[in-house]
Amino acid sequence: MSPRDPTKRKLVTIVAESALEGPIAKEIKRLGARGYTIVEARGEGSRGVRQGTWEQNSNVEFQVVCSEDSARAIMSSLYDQFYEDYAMVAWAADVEILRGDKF
Amino acid sequence: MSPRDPTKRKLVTIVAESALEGPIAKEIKRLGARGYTIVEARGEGSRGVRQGTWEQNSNVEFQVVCSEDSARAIMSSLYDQFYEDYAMVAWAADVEILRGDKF
Amino acid sequence: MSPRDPTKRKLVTIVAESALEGPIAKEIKRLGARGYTIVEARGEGSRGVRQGTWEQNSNVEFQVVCSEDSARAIMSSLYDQFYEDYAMVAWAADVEILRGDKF
Amino acid sequence: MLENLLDPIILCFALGVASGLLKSDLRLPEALYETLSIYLLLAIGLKGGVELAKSPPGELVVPTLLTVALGIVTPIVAYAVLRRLGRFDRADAAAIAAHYGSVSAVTFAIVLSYLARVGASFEGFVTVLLVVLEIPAIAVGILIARLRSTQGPLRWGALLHEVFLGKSIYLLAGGLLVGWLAGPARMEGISPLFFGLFKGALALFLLEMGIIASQRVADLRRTGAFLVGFGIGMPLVNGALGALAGLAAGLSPGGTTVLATLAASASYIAAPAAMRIAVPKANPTLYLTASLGITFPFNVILGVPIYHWMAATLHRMAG
Amino acid sequence: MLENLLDPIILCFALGVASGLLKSDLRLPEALYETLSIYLLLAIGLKGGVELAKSPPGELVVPTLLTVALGIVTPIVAYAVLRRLGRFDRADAAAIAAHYGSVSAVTFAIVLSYLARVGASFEGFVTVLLVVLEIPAIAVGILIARLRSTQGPLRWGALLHEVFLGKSIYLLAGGLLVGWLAGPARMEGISPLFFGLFKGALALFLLEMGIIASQRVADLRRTGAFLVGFGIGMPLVNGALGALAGLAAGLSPGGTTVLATLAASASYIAAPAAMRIAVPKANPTLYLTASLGITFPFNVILGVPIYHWMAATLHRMAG
Amino acid sequence: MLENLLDPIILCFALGVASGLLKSDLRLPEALYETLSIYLLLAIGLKGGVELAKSPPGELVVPTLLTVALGIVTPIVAYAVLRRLGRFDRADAAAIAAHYGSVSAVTFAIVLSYLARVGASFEGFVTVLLVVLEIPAIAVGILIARLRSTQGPLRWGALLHEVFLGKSIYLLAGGLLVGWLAGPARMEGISPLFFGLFKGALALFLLEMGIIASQRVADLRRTGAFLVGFGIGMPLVNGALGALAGLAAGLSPGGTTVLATLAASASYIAAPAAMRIAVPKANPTLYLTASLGITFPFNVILGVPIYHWMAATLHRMAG
Ligand SMILES: Nc1ncnc2c1ncn2[C@@H]1O[C@H](COP(=O)(O)O)[C@@H](O)[C@H]1O
Ligand SMILES: Nc1ncnc2c1ncn2[C@@H]1O[C@H](COP(=O)(O)O)[C@@H](O)[C@H]1O
Ligand SMILES: Nc1ncnc2c1ncn2[C@@H]1O[C@H](COP(=O)(O)O)[C@@H](O)[C@H]1O
Ligand code: NA
Ligand code: NA
Ligand code: NA
Repeated sequence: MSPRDPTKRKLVTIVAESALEGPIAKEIKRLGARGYTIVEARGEGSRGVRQGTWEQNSNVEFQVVCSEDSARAIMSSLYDQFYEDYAMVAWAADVEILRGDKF
Repeated sequence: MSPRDPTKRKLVTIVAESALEGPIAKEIKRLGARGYTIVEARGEGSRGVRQGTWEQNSNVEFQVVCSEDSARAIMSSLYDQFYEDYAMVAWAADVEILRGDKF
Repeated sequence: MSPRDPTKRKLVTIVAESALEGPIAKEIKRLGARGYTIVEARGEGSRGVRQGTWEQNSNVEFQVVCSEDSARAIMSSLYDQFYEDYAMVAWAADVEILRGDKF
Repeated sequence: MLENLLDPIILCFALGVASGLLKSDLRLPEALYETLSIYLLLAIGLKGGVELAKSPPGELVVPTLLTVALGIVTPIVAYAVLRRLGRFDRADAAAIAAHYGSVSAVTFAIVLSYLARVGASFEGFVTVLLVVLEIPAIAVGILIARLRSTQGPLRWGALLHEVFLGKSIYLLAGGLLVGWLAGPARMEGISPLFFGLFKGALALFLLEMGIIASQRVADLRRTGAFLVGFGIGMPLVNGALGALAGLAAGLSPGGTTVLATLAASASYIAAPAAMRIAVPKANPTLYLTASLGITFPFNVILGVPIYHWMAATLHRMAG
Repeated sequence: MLENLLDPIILCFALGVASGLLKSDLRLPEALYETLSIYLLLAIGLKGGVELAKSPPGELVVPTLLTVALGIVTPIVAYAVLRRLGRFDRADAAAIAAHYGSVSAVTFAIVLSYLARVGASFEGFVTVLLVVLEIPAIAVGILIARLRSTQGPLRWGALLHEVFLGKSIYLLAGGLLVGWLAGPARMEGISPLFFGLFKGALALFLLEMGIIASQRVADLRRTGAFLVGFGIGMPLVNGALGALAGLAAGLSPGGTTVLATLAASASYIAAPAAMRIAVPKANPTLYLTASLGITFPFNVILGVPIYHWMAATLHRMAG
Repeated sequence: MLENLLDPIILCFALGVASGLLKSDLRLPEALYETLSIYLLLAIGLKGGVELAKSPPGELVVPTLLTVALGIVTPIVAYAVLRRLGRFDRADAAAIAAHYGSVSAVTFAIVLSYLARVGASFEGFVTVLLVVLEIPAIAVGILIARLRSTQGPLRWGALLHEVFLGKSIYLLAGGLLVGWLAGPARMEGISPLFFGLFKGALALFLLEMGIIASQRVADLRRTGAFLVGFGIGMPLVNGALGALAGLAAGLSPGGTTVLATLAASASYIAAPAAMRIAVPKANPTLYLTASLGITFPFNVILGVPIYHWMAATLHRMAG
């Protein structure tokens, strides 16, 4: 397959409280993703409003493009480790990339 | 259905001028979404460049994972109320989640 | 078609080092997109960790809703121009919009 | 005049404008803009509160009433001009009028620093007039825009909230209260930050405002020649009305200059925030371009000395 | 008391609380919060280092040992109270206890400025006590939470790293070292920023803390009456223990007041960061509401004068 | 030397480096980094402008010409060394050479504060030399990289724009102009912010630069031993060339020290920004690691006293 053919991957998006930034990054890489992108976020969910005014109420959003297997592994591992005790949500979507070997 | 089976939901993304942050958040929750995530944004569109240098030219981006019905309702309600007078765009995509009862 | 029928478009997401912000914005518009949204980002990838602590290690994330043709053109043009020399990744996804004439 | 142009605060504004026009890649972080505007509003309030503590409260009554009157009259005049001569629609005219009836706290800071430089004294309670003049015009503008409007009932509660609890009035009035309660002696510990650095912070803020104003210049072509004329003519008219009100209120020449400048200044923090929500049909490009792209630079560079001259002349004529 | 309430620093805190409760749209950028907290921690450290350079090291031994003892005893007392009387589960009780055993650097800054205002002197090495008291309670809290826990082995390395290299301790201890190495003369160039502006920056930070604290007030109903009582009673008990320790350590009345306030204060930077990772089952709403929503305002407004009175009374009784 | 190490500015840099190496969770917000760099560049310019106003313009001619010559010669020397001895490819060698030919404004600020500490005077116009030396090396680096390159025509317009209107030169040159136009008396109002706080802000910025530099240390293994040697040897050579140029230009020993330090310093704001766009094939890890990870710390800790010694020795030799 030429490197320029569009290839299918998964995009996993995780929104979590900032305290989890380190552990999530480590877990993502352990489970086979080659990279991730982080943006600062705030929001609201089942654990109330998180206004992003100081370190204890701000979120980070991870975006990870990876294989379907990694996506599945990342979602369930994060779910198992953090979902019960921390503010966190995650979702996955289908995406196309140009360079299959990159992700 | 086990809570760990992947479930289909919609992800609605709304980019709008910062002044709409309060009204949009209220509307999203009124129409059935259980949460939302906000990130600071800037950009360009039909109403010109919005550089994000001060309060009058910065945007916010909302991401809302919700049911298909809520997604439809949120998109058309925001469209009806704000599209004509404000800098705003919105789009929707399919996503999978692990915990169906959460969204 | 009524302006309220959902219409299919592509969402192209590009994460690149901040130095490329100007060139990417220009290219996006040249290739037919009517707008874009930018958020500040950091992350990790094949070129190492980019912590976002100063101008030389911060990223920007572009989100562009556009036609399938534009999406294809944007992805390959950016790929050709920047991929080899710069920290950059891109992916595309299907989205629905309400106002077809807007994008 | 040249003296005014060589003030480093004004030069920093020019540096910002040039940066924008030359498309320099200088970009101030939004957090710095927000921090500076919070700092300046709070510092203006605190300083005003300390001065207020020294004024007998009775002296405030007449100037305050006349300032409220100014805040009602000037937006009505502006609205009439914009509708009749400018042919703007109701929403645009009302929103622009609200901006010109309201005030700019930064222009206020600049007239105070101007008066300090030329050695003119003024009443300690002028900051109260700043706060008082900020509000009524916004309410008048909204009322005009909503009269016979089809937009559904006006939610006054939400609006009063928006105006009184907007960051601008909240910080000015809150600072005023804190400064007044604490009084001069207790403020000493915090004065190096809030008073000592004030002019420097103003210079930095004007650098930023210059960049923002320059981005508006590109819109001038679209908004048309009338708005340019309005952006210079209206402050002159309002400045004259303010100078008359100051004279009538028994203010000193310095205090009269301050009131004239307040009347002449156009809001760019409180009014845009309120108008965007209360008068959505009004086009922000129009009011921001007029207020920030034309009137603000005009006032800062030429207007303040003119209002000082107006005040001095009126006082001389009045004997 | 009234004198304390009229300090502009306290008034700014009130302004922040009011802003939150009235839902004003005043929002300070997160970058400003972070910058101010980094600045304050570093400045406290630097100032302490300069003072430390003047103290003979021997004088430090006894106060330091007694401070460590305080840092072990107070969280154990707090834990017992929370479990027995408050019926909190182990994780919540341990995490809250860690907060009350540890310290708040901002409360420390406020007691120093209070003592300066009332003209009471204190030992130059008190900042060392601040740093020393910050850590043990966090370790004790974690130990208690993990005893007989099913959570798997505790990774002590990671935890010690988290605590000692957390921003709060790193900046305080680092500043202490820099100030001590450089000494008073070499610090002069940087003192306008780090010392001259300190009180003003504290006022601005308290405006922000007021907004954040007010957001916690909404949680009070959910967290219950016991926590309110605990948030006021515990600092009084800890303050008394701290005052006794100060007396026993041979500190001056001023130094005793500082140690009492340190013991009475509850952490909201180092402890929440460490607890969130080390005791995930503990609910942050509980410890943040108690520490920031109740104890911090109580200490800042009423507590400091009370601890000063405790210290003075003990010293008088001890002759 | 020890005296230099105990300067709190240098100690703050060490604190930042240690924070990075120990993986402390101290993180300064990017907005603070940007604000400090804008503030420092503008303040350096303003200060230089005020001093410039006191110098007779004629005195500037020879030093300016020799500084331009330095800006052309030093990158060519550096390029030759990197190609011949270092075996770097054309793009990398040219980009690194541009960094070493250009200057670091922070290193400039540090040499001025060093000279003030040791009581050596220098010419008022040295800031002009800083601005003059920043540009030519960048142009030379780009020219070398593009000679016989297959990359298509060089868009000079865009490049000149990038260099002259980059934030670094724009703020330095703009500040110089503002300070010069306003003159000492009118600057007084803004001097508490721009001059009074300067050293403290520099300390805070160096804390941040320490963190950033420490992140580069990890790259040292990958970039190799040659680059470490280059990062120490090249500034010594350039410092000697700068000292000779200063002597030839008739500068005082203090002014000669400044020019030597400028020549020895490597850019990390203007050059990386320009190189990333103009020489995309050059690997940023190489030039950032050399400039920030090696040369900056070397200059700040050891280099400045060495250049001072070079200048003094040359002046003594020259009689
Ligand atoms: N339905 C949702 N859509 C998008 N983001 C969400 C949603 N629910 C929660 N979030 C984000 O995830 C964070 C944690 O969620 P929670 O644990 O439900 O409080 C929130 O602060 C939001 O930023
Ligand atoms: N095609 C697009 N793709 C992504 N974002 C867009 C697009 N068009 C507009 N936006 C965003 O939406 C904001 C408002 O758009 P507009 O109302 O078209 O000016 C812009 O400032 C952009 O941030
Ligand atoms: N697999 C990935 N998923 C999401 N973002 C990525 C991924 N790989 C790289 N990135 C982002 O793209 C930037 C440049 O990537 P790279 O060129 O691979 O170093 C990184 O700093 C990340 O922000
Ligand atoms: Na006005
Ligand atoms: Na305590
Ligand atoms: Na150089």
